[in-house]
Amino acid sequence: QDKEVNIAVSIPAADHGWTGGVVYHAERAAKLLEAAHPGLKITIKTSPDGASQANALEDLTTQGIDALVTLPHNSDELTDPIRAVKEKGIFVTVVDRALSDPSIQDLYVAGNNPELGRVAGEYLKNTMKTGDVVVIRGLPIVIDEERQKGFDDAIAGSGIKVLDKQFGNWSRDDAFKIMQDYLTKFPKIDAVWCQDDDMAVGVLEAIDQAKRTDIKLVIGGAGMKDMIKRVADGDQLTPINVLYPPSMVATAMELTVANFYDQVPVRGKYILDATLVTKDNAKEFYFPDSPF
Amino acid sequence: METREPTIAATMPVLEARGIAKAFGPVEVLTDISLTVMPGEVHAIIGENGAGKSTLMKLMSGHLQPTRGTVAIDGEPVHFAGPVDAEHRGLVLVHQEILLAPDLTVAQNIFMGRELKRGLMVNDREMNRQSAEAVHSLGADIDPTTQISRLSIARRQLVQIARALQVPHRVVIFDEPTASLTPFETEALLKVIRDLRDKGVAVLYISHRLPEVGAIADRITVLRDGKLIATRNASELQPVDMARLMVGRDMSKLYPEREDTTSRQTVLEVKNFDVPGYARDASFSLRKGEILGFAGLIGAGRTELFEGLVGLRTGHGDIKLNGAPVKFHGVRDSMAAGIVYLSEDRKGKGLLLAQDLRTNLTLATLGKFTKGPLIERKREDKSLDKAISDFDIRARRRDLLAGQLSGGNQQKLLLAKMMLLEPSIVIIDEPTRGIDIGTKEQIYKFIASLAKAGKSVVVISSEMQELIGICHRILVMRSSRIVGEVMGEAMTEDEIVVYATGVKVNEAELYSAGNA
Amino acid sequence: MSDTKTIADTRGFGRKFADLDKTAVAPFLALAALFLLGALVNPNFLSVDNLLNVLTRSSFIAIIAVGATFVISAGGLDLSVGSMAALVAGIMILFLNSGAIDGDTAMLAAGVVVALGVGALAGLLNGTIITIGKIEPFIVTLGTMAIFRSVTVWLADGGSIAMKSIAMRNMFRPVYTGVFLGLPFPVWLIIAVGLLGAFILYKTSFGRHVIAVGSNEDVARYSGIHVNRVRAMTYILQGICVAIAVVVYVPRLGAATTTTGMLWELQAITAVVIGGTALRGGVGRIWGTICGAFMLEIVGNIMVLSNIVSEYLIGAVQGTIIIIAMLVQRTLQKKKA
Amino acid sequence: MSDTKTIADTRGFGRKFADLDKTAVAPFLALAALFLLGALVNPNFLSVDNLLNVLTRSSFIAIIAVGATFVISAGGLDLSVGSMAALVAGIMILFLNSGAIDGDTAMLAAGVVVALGVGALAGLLNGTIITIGKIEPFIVTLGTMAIFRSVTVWLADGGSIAMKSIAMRNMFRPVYTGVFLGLPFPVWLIIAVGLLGAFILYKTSFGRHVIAVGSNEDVARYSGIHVNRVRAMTYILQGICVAIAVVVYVPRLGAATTTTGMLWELQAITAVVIGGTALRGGVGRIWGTICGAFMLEIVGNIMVLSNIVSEYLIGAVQGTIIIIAMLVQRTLQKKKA
Ligand SMILES: Nc1ncnc2c1ncn2[C@@H]1O[C@H](COP(=O)(O)OP(=O)(O)OP(=O)(O)O)[C@@H](O)[C@H]1O
Ligand SMILES: Nc1ncnc2c1ncn2[C@@H]1O[C@H](COP(=O)(O)OP(=O)(O)OP(=O)(O)O)[C@@H](O)[C@H]1O
Ligand SMILES: [Mg+2]
Ligand SMILES: [Mg+2]
Repeated sequence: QDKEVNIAVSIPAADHGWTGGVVYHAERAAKLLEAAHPGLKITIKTSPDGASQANALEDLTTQGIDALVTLPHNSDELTDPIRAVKEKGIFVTVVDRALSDPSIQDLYVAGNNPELGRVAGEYLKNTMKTGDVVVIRGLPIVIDEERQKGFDDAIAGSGIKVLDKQFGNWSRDDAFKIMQDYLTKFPKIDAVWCQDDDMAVGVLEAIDQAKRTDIKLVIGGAGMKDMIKRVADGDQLTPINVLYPPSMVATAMELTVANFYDQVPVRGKYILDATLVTKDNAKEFYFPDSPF
Repeated sequence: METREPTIAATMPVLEARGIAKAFGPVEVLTDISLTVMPGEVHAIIGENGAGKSTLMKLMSGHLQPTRGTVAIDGEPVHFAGPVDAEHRGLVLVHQEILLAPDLTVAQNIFMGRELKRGLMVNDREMNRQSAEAVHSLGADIDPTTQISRLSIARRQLVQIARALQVPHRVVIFDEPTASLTPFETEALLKVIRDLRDKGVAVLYISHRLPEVGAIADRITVLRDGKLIATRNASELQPVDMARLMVGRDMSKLYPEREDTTSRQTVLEVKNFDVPGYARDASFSLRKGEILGFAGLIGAGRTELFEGLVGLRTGHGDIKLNGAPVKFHGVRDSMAAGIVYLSEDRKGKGLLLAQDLRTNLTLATLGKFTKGPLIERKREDKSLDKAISDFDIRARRRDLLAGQLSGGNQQKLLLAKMMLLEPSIVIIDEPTRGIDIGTKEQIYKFIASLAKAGKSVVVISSEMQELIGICHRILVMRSSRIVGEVMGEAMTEDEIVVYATGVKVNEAELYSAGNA
Repeated sequence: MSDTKTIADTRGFGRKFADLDKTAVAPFLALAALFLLGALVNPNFLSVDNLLNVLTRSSFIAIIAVGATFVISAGGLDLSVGSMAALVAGIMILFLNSGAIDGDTAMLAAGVVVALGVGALAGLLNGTIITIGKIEPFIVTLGTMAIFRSVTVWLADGGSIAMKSIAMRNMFRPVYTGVFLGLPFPVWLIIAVGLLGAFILYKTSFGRHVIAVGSNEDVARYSGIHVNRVRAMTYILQGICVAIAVVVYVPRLGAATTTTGMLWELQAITAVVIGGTALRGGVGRIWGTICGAFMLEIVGNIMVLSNIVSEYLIGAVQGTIIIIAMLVQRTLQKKKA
Repeated sequence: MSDTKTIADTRGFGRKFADLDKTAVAPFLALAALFLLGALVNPNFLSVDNLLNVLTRSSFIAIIAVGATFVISAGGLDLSVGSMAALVAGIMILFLNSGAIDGDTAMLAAGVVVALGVGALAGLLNGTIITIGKIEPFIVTLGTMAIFRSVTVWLADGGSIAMKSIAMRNMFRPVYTGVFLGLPFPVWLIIAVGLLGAFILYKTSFGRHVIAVGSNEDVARYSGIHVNRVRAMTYILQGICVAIAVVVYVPRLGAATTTTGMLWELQAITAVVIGGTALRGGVGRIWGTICGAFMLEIVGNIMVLSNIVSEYLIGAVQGTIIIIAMLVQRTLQKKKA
C-alpha cells in the first residue's frame, strides 16, 4: 500500500478558539494518516481570509495534488476558486460550509449550523417556557447568520423573549464586556445564549464578578473542553452544550484518504449532528488533550 | 560706493504703511509705523534684532494682519487675504527664514504653484532651463535638478531669492537676503537689486551689514523697539550714524581691542583629516587662548570638516587633544572632551523651534539641572534669567517658543545653550549670521573674553571683515582643502580672497604639500 | 486668553503651539460631552457600577497607550502592542503553570517579573531593529506584530493557554476584581502608571530627550543626545507598559487566547491621538491619552446600553461618534481661542 | 571662483544621481532576492503559471497601493481602503443584481461606473472630513473604516452579497481570468494604473503639488497651492483606485462578504513603504509601490509552496521576511553609496 497520493488541506488560520481547534485536528490527523500510509503526503495550508484562501488553492493546485480537503472561509466567495480546482480533475472534499454550487464537492462533511442554533433554542424553550434572554453573536458572517436563524426559528412563538443581540466577535474579551453591559442594562436576565464556547467563558466571568443570581442558564456551543467539563461536573449555570466539533476536519481527511486507499469509493454527505451534550453524555465528548 | 539722486518726488508711493501697529497677545511689537516706498527706490530698513523689521515686512506683504492701521498700494488702502493675494498684486517677500520644500528640486521649488506646462504635462526642461538662468543671474551655479535638502543654507537662500524674482513683481521685499552669503554672492545680488531699481521696481531691503546698506539704499528707515526712529536719505547717513540710530548709543568700535592671548601650548592638533566627499587632508593646530578663523567660499567644506572633527559625521584622521590622541565616536565624546560645535543652521540643527526657551537652553546640559532623575525647574529658570541677561536675549515674554524669537535672538539663545557646556574649545559656525551690529559687538567681545580666559575658539565665517577683526590667525579653505594661512599684517581681505578663489595656486599647493 | 491674535494670524508653528493649554483641556471636554450622551441614552449609564466597570475595562488600553504616548512623542509608532500582549500573557501563564517555584504567592510574583521581562525584551527587539536597521517603525512593528502573534498561536497549539491551578487563579483574580478605597485595583494602576508616565515625560531629562527627538532629531543629535538610545528606550517602555496591562488582563479571564489583544494597537494609537498627542511627534500628553482610552471604552459601553441602532450598524455609529468627538474638540479649541 | 563651484557642482550632482537610483532600485533588488528564495524553496515557484498567478493576485493591493502612494506622498494616510473595497463591492453587486438596465453588457458597464462613483464619493468623504475638519487622517479614516464596514455588514444582513445572475457572472469572470497577449487582464490593469499614476505624479502640476504639500505644507500654501484641495483630491484618487481594484476583485470571487478587504489597508501601506515612499510624505514612488505589492504576494506564495514551517508559525516567518527584505534594501542602498 505505498501508492503515492498527495492531499492538500486548506483551512482558515487559527485566529480564534474554534479555528484553532480545526488546525490542531488537521495537523494531528495528517500525522496519523501519513504514518498509516507510507505513500501519502498531506500538505496543510491555513489562510486568514477568503481571498488568501483562494490564492492558497491556486498555489496548492500548481503543485499537483490528487485531492483537496477544504474548510472554506465563505461559501459564496470560494465556490468559483474551488470549482477551478475541481475542473483540474481533483477530488474535492468540503468541510463545514457547503458551496453555493453543491455539484462541485465530491464529499461534504459538516456540522450543522442552523441545527446548533435550533438545539439551543429548543432547549431554552422546553426548560424555561418563558423568560428573558440575551444573545451574543459571533462575527457577522454566514455561519453566524445560520445559527442565529436556527435559534430564532426554534423560539418563535414561545414565551422566550430576546432582550438584546450584540456581536462578540467570537472573543472572550468582547463577550465579557458585552455581558457586563447587559448586566448594567437589564435588571433581570434569565438566560444567555452565545454562539460559541470561547465567548461563554467571558460571559460566565462577567456574571461571576457582578455576583448576579438572576441568570439561570448560559448556553454556549461547539464543545470546547472547558465547557464540556463544566457540563460533566454538573455546573448549575451550564447544564448543557451543543456540539460542533472542530475535529470534523479530521473526519473529512480520513474519509478522503479512505477513498484512495480502501477499495470503496467514498462520495456524498456526512452531516454531524449538533448533538446536545448533557451531564449524562458529557464524558464521551471530553478530550483533555485537545487545545480547544 | 555709488551715489544716486533719488527720483522720488515725481511719483506717488507704490506701497505705503499708514499708522501700522501689531501686537502678539498683549505685547505690542510695532507701534504706529508710517512708511512710503516709491517705485524705482531701494528703501532699507535697519534695526536691532527684535526691533520688528520682519514683522513689519510680513504686515506689508499679507503674511500677517495689522492690529491697527492700514497698508496701501498706489494710494488705495488694501486688505490682503494672504501672501498669495499680495503676490497677485505684485508684492513679493523673500523671507528671512528659508521656506522651501526640502524634497523637491531647485527648479520645482522655484516654479512651485505656477508650473510651466506643455499640454497636460509640466514642462520640466523649460523650468530647469529658466531656473538655471535665474540662479546664474544671482552669481551662483546650482544644478536645477538638485534636491533642496542637499543644498547648504547659503544656496537655499539663493534659490529662495530666485524663486521670489520669478513672480511678476512691482515691490520686492528682501528680509536679510545676504545674511548667509559670501561677498561674491552678495555683490551679485546687489547688482540684481540695482537692475530691479532701474526697471522701476520698488525694493524694501533689510540687512545688518551696514556698509552694504549704505551701498545699495536710496532711503533708510531705522526701527528701534517697534518704533520708527527716522527715515533719511542714504546719502545723509554713514554706517556709524546708522548704528547710532539703531542702537541708541555711539558705536564707534565694533571689534574689541586685539590682545595676544595665544599661549604656546597646543590644545588641538589635527593631522590628515578626511571627511569623505567634503574635506580632504586637513591638518592644523589650535593653541590655548587662540582665536582661529576659517575662511572660504560657500561649499568649501568648512562646516563639514568640523562636523567630522566633533563626531557629527564620519571622518578619519588623527586628532590630538592636549597632546593625547583622541577618537570621537559621536558628538557626546567631543562634548565630554570639552569641545563644542555651534551649527550654522540654527533652525534645522540648533534649536527646537516648537519648544520654549528654557527647554532649548538646557537641552545639551540637562544633566546639570537634575537632582536624581528630577529636572529642577527653578534652576533652569535661573539659568534662563542669566542667559537672557548675559547674552542680551530680547524675549518679551519668558514663555515664548524658540521659533517666535527674532532671528538674531535665536542665535544668542543657541550661543547661551552651548556655553552651558563650559567648553575649553569652542567652534562657532557663522556666529553673527543675521545679527545686529550692537549684538555683534557683544558677541565679538564675548569671543575675545573666552580667549582671554584661556579657551580656544574656532570661528568659521563668510564675513572676512569679522574674521580679520577678531582672529589671531586665519586658515582658508577651498574645494575641500585647507589652502592657505594668513596672520598678522597679512590678514587682509585681498589675501584671503586670493586663497579662497584659487588664484594663489602655488602657495596653496606648497601649503598642503608641507602638511602631507 | 492671551494668545487670541496669534492663532488668528500667525503662519508657522506659532499657531500650532501657542494653544497648548486648550489642546490639553479639549479631550476632557469631549469626554464630558460623551457623558452627557451616555446619560441621555440610558439612566444606568451614570451609575457608579457602570462607570467603574468601564473605567476598569479601559485599563488595558489606557496603560498600553501611556507607553504609546512615549513612542509617538519620540516620532515612532508601535503596531505590535496587541500581539505583544498576547505573547506576554501566554508566556506568563505558561510560566505560572510550570510550577517552577514553590508557593503560589512567590510564583505569582515571579510571574509578574517574567511578564515585565518578556515585555521589555519584546520592546527592545522593536527598538533595536528600528534604530540599528534604520527601518520605518511602521514596517518593523507590523512585522513583529505578525511574529508575536504567530509565536503565541504556536505556544497555544492554536487554542488557548489557561492558568491550570485554580488556587492560583483565585489568588490572582483580585488584581482585576479587587477594590481598594472604593476604586477597583486596575483603576489605581491606571493612576499609578499615569503619574509615573507623566513624571518621566515631564519631569526627567529622559522625558525631555523624548520630546526633543520627536521634535527635531537633528537638533537632538547636535545637542549630544543619544537619539537611538532614547528611541529604543521608548519602545522598551512601551513593552513594559504592555506587560503591566497583561498583569491586569490575565487575572480577568485567566487565559491567553489567539484573539487576545487583537486590534489593541489601533485602539492605543487612537487613544493617544484623541488625547492630543500629534502623530508626527514632539508633543506628548499622558493624561489626554488616558482620557482618550476612557472615551473609547465609553463609546462601546453607550452602544450596548442604547437600544437605538441595529447591531450591524454599531460600528458605523461608533466611528461617527469618534470623528464627532474629534470635531467637537477642534471646535472647542477654536472657540476658546 | 568659477572653478571652485564647478568642482562642487559635479561632485554634488554625481552624488545625487547615484542616490536616486539606489532608493528607486532597492525594492527591485529585494524582489530579486525573494525570487531566489522562492526558487530554492520550490522549483515550481519559477514556473510561468505560478508567477502569473501571483502577479494577477497582487493586482488588488497593487492598484489600491498606487492610490495610497498619492495619499501618503501628500502627507496623509488612509486606513479605510479595506472596508471601502468591501462597501464598493457590495454596492456594485447589489446594483448588478437589481437588473436596473437591460442587457448584461450594459449592466456590467453601468456597474463599473457605479463602483467608480461610490469609490470616488467615499474618498471625497474622507478628504472632506480631514481637510475641513482639520482632524488627523489616522482618526478620520479609522472612523470611516468602521463606518464603511458596518454599512457593508448591514447591506449584507450579516452574511454575504453574491452576484445572482450566472450568465452575468460568466461574462464578468474573464476580467479576472482573461489573458491578452500572454498576460492576464489584471496585470494589464496594474500596468495601466501604474502608468497613469506615474504620469499624474511625475508629469502633471497636480502631482507636483501633491509632493509639495507632503514636503512642506506651509511652503505649498505660500506658493498659492490649494493645499486642502490637493489633499482631498488624493483621497478621491485613492477611492477611485479602490473601485478599480474592486472591478477586478468581484469577478474573481463573485461576492462581497463582511470580511472582504479585511487588512488590505495594512498591506497597501506596507507595499507603499517597502516601495520606498516615506510615511512622512514628500516622496512618492509608484513603481516601487507596485513592486512592494508584488513582494507581499510572493512572500505569501512562498509560504504556501514551502513545507518547512508549522502552519502556526507562518506569520512569524512572513513578518521576518518582510523585515529582512527592508534590511537588505537599506544595506544595498548604503553599499552602493
Ligand atoms: N508669532 C509671534 N508671537 C509672539 N511674538 C513674536 C512672534 N513673532 C515675532 N514676535 C516678536 O516680535 C518681535 C519682533 O520680531 P521680528 O522678527 O520682527 O524682529 P526683527 O527686527 O526681524 O529681528 P531680527 O533682526 O533678529 O530678524 C520680537 O520680540 C519677537 O520675539
Ligand atoms: N553644487 C552643489 N551641489 C550639491 N551640493 C553642493 C554643491 N556645492 C556644495 N554643496 C554642498 O553644500 C555643502 C557645503 O556648503 P557649506 O556652505 O555649508 O560649506 P561651508 O564651507 O561650510 O560653507 P559656509 O561657507 O557656508 O560655511 C555641502 O553639503 C556640499 O556638498
Ligand atoms: Mg527678522
Ligand atoms: Mg558652512
